[in-house]
Amino acid sequence: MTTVASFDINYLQYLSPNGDLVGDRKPSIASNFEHLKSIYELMVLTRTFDAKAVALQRTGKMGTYASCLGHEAVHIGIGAAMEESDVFAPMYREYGTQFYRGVKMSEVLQYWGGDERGSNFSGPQHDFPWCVPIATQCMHAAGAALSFKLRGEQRAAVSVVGDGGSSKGDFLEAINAASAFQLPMVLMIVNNQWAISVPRKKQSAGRTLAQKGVAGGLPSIQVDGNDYIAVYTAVKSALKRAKEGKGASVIEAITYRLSDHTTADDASRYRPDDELDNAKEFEPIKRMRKYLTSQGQWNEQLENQLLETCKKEVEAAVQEYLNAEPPQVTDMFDYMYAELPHDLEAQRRYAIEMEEKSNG
Amino acid sequence: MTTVASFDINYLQYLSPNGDLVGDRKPSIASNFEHLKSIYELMVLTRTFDAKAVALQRTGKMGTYASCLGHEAVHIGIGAAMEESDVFAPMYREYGTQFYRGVKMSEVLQYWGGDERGSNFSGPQHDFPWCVPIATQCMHAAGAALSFKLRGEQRAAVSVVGDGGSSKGDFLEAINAASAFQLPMVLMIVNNQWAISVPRKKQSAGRTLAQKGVAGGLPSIQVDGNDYIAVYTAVKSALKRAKEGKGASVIEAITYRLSDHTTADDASRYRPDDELDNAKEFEPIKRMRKYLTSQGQWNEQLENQLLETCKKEVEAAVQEYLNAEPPQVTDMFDYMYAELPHDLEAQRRYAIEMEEKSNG
Amino acid sequence: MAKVTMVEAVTMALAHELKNDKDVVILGEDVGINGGVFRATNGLAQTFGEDRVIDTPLAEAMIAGLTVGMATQGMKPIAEAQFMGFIYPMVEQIICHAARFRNRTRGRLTCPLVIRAPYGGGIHAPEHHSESTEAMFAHMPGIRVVIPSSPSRAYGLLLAAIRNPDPVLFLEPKRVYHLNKEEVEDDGEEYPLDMCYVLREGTDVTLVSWGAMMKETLEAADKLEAQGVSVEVIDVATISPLDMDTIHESVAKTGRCVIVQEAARHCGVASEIAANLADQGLYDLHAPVKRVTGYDTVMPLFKMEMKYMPSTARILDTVNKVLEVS
Amino acid sequence: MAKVTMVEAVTMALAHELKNDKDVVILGEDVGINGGVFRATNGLAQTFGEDRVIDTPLAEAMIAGLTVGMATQGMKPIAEAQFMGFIYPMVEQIICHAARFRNRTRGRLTCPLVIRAPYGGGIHAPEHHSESTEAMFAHMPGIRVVIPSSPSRAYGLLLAAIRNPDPVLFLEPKRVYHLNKEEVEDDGEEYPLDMCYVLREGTDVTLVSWGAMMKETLEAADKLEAQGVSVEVIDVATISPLDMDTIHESVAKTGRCVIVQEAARHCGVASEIAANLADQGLYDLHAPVKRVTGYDTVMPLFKMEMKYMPSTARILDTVNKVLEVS
Ligand SMILES: Cc1ncc(C[n+]2csc(CCOP(=O)(O)OP(=O)(O)O)c2C)c(N)n1
Ligand SMILES: Cc1ncc(C[n+]2csc(CCOP(=O)(O)OP(=O)(O)O)c2C)c(N)n1
Ligand SMILES: [Mg+2]
Ligand SMILES: [Mg+2]
Repeated sequence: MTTVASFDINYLQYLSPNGDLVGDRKPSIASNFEHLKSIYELMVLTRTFDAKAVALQRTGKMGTYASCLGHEAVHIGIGAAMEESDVFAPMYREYGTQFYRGVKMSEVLQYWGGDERGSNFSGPQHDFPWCVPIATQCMHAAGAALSFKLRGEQRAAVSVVGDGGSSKGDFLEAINAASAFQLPMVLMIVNNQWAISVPRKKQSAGRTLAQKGVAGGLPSIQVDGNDYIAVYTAVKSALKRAKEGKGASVIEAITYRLSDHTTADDASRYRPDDELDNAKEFEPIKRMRKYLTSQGQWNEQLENQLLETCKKEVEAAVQEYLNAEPPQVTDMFDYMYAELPHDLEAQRRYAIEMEEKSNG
Repeated sequence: MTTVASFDINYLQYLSPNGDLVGDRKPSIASNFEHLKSIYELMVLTRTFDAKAVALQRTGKMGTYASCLGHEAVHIGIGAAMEESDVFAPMYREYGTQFYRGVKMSEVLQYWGGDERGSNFSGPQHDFPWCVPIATQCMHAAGAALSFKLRGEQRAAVSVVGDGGSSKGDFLEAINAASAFQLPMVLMIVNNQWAISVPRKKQSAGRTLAQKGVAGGLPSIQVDGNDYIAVYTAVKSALKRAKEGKGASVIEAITYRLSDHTTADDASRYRPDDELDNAKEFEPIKRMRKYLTSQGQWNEQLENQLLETCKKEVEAAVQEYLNAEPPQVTDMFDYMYAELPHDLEAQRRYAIEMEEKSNG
Repeated sequence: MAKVTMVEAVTMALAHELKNDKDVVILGEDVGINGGVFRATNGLAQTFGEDRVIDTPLAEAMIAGLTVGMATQGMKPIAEAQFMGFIYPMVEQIICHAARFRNRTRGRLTCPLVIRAPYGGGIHAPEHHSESTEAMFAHMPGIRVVIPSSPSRAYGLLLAAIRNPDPVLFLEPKRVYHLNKEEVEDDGEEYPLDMCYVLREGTDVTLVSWGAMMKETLEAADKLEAQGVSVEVIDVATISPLDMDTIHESVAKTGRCVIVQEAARHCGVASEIAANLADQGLYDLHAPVKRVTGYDTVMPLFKMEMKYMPSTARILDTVNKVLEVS
Repeated sequence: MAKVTMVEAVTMALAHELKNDKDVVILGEDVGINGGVFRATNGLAQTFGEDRVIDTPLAEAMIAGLTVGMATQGMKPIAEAQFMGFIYPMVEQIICHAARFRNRTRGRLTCPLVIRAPYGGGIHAPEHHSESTEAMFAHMPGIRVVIPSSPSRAYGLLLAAIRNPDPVLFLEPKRVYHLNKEEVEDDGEEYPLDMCYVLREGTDVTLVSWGAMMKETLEAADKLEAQGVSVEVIDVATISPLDMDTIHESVAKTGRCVIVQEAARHCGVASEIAANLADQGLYDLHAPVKRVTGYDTVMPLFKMEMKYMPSTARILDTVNKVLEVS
């Protein structure tokens, strides 16, 4: 037997759970404190937003909501590594990435509040909206990347799936497409250990999820998804590679879902308490604060100021959400097609008629 | 960066294109000449059958037919390595495997002759029939394997896809299922370099197709698919592993489609002539004959006798095919459900009525 | 005898068959320890073990394919699509394989499987959680499509679906999962898979519906009765095969028919029923056959979903039009 | 002006738009150098380059997903499903994304794409190569379904489909790919996407069909005319949206309607047409609306396929029943 191909999966971490820099090579971003502080601020804002969104659902002011608690480093790391002209294809909880890219908090609330207008969001107009059918967004990112390649544009696409989503054909076919067409894209796996109630180990007996990229011969690594510096560095270099025409990469970010799956879920039915307690030790915000503090870049006063600002910003967003004009019954028809087909006109008229009857 | 996982893809070959045994470890089957001769005979019978089937299509006596020319070693290698109680889930051209397992030549003709009865074939009753929707059969094999596992049966399932089919989600999801459930199965990739007109390199930039198994952490190797001894050895040991509860394997067999894709295809539109000429040097039957001859196990007289027998056997099968009773119009209805639903009874009656009108 | 909701009746039927038939296994996403996102498999993994109630990786094409493979080998798998909106990756396996193995192999391999999916809107759920595309599946020869609308019918029809030697798509109208409690005896009695249910007899107009829309349909019938209109109400229950006999019989009596369907109108199941009336039932009709349906638009996010779905008011509006015809 | 077959007209339209619009790209299995298994893309890769006419890996879900992704980013992709029988892995992307992006994002992202697929039976092809499941797609809001039945309509409708700012499923009845040649000018003139074509005017009965069944429908009309029956023949051409006005107008004149459909009967497009007649057209009807369709069984392998599909004899048999009614 001769060996015809060999593959390694490496693991990248810079910031230990204690907030210490580890490893021999220190990326320059680790001492760019202005940047890191602004990232820290966005992480805290995101977490403040998240708690408020859950509260809105609990008090009947919003629908089901998917919390991002614990994912702040990986989500914002992706956002910070991307350029505006790149295309982002999220699943449904990457608000951190989206805030970095200019999506407004009120728009996120509007979406989960059952209003399509939330997906007509601020931020890059070419970005994809939230995607519920698991993993299908990976193919959209691949299609976008193929467009960039065909048009000779220096742009790349980034898709995100979860540990669960990494089992679905669409993700696996996207890896294959990325390989076959040498697409400028980055396929992120945000492995938060759970797919609703199904634990990571039931998705695959593979040692890593990153190794799914080996199927297409793509460079594939694991990063500590609670370490902003590692995520940022990995995504940044994968994007550089993509835009240099060297093809796609797979990055598995290891993190943990500190919340229920969504507000419709009750994780206590299936998740051991001690697992959750343990995971909290590794969470990303604490770690970043420790690092900044140890570097003399952060203190309690700044922290308190920040919490105050975040609260206000989130409150303003909530007001914007709650005060939005209600949608119209005609909206149901008016965005289906560029031009309303004949047979829908009658239905639209009838909907208006019934609306008027019920109002008066 | 630390390395968390490493994978090698190895390549297995015993019999060189010249018919020499290569490599240091010689499997015992290489000197089991009774076995090898019977395999050689089946390879030649299969090829004789194949040529006749193409001729039947050309003369309007059968429909579109997918030739197996050049695939004899890999197909029969799979068949010989399996036990009867195992389940085989083919694509559409693995007649060699099926003949080994007891499917009759006339049944293959009947299927391609547009008659469902061909799929109610002899041979293991639990085997899957030909499967046209590419790669979907891999999931059937996985389902069968899951049944064996749940019932505690010492059986395994074998699926086959092509180089093209290895791009489809069903194959990739089957690898994942095999990993997650540790299924007793073998996923074969018969890489014959072409998927109709699409060359292997357009399916994936991966160095091998076998490495798709790495996604699930499955043992994954390449074998010389024109070398019966290599195929048999690899499949046999993968099946042993599966039945010992150690899980699934992926085997990529490298071969070449020496024919058009099917009789409906014209490969001269897209395939360079010299590629075909070159591939003929590596084909499996010549190689086996050279080996047997060099070992004093074969000669021209035996060859001529064999060709004669094969011709007769094939001719008998053709007669059986041509003389079969025609199907009935009611067959369309009578196998749809265990019990014909009420609303289909009227349709069935009408079909009979129209049939009688058109006959009389 | 316990009073149970529809979703509890589903669990009861599943438990009954898991106990009675060792070949029955359940598989899907979150069906195990969690008991399914609607708790339809609540407690089953705990009672019958994780070898009988199996959490799968997240891949619906895989779930369907495994199910088909298992069914052909003598198991009786019951797969769950977590929501009907996620059933689409299963379509290839359903239409190409589940529906065909018996016919393809002239009876050698068969597919005694069930695919369960909660379906329909009205529960304030996110995008893709409110689909009702039963017509797509009703168009596929070789697979039965069954939709209960009450706890007892859920129990009896699901038992029949599991025991049926052919594939069945079992759609559970989740909006009414908890609507009513009914006394349902766990006696293992199955209901026929090819029969409509006449829920109320009447002589002036026939209302036909299925699934969650039975709620609004029955509400409309109540209001009409209060106005002195005699309403016959039919729950189709088995969309495919369709029991047109019962519907024809009713319309022969009433001369008027309104069909209520949650799904989009174009090429829906309501169209099939109306088409049959335009053929075999034409001479019975005293008034146009009207359909009250979802609009031919995408089911909106939940702020507008109740405006999309047929309301009692829309049903009444339509029935009144039909009654005006003399 | 050249005389071309339907498949040549398809190629002509594709070439026209590849030349006129740099955002147009074709992708699919074997569409490149090989020119497609039916030669619909014959010579296009050679003329426009392999960056415009792209052979993909064998994965239909991927093809659909790439197409959606490209379309949202301003390209105008035309994907080929090699046969309609292999379109099912595309269903999730079509129904969940192609049909929804405009509505979902309130117009921010749109999906100007075309999916072409040869469809229908009667060419002696292997299993799964003879599907006609257009009704499944016609039921999906947000996607147009177009079916030409002649070279000129193939050319004009395909141009319109490509230029349309929304997704279009373009089904090509492959049985008649080579049936007739017609003079088709390559003038870039598109046809409307919401109009039926009255192919023949008459007063006694309306025959409605689409796709390859137009052949048998017109043959039946010929025979009926020879018997002195005046037949109006309508080619629906755009299944969704459906131009019922033209059909109603015709039935208002003839009072009789027979709909011919190759696909299985239950919940097919013929049912939708009949259902509309049972509503808006009821008072026009002098006789039951009859459907001549495929049976509700799986399309058999080719030995029996012509017994499955509506024949001219079956159409005549049915029309005669309708004419008998006085
Ligand atoms: C195709 C499809 N199947 C099922 C679902 C229901 N569902 C929503 S989220 C989810 C689990 C996803 O887990 P994972 O991919 O790990 O992402 P996470 O939510 O953990 O971030 C499931 C099963 C869906 N949205 N789409
Ligand atoms: C889902 C699906 N898509 C497309 C086809 C049409 N088709 C039949 S064979 C084939 C190529 C298969 O190539 P490969 O997997 O390499 O197997 P080979 O025929 O070379 O043995 C294609 C595209 C199909 N049968 N099923
Ligand atoms: Mg997860
Ligand atoms: Mg091949």
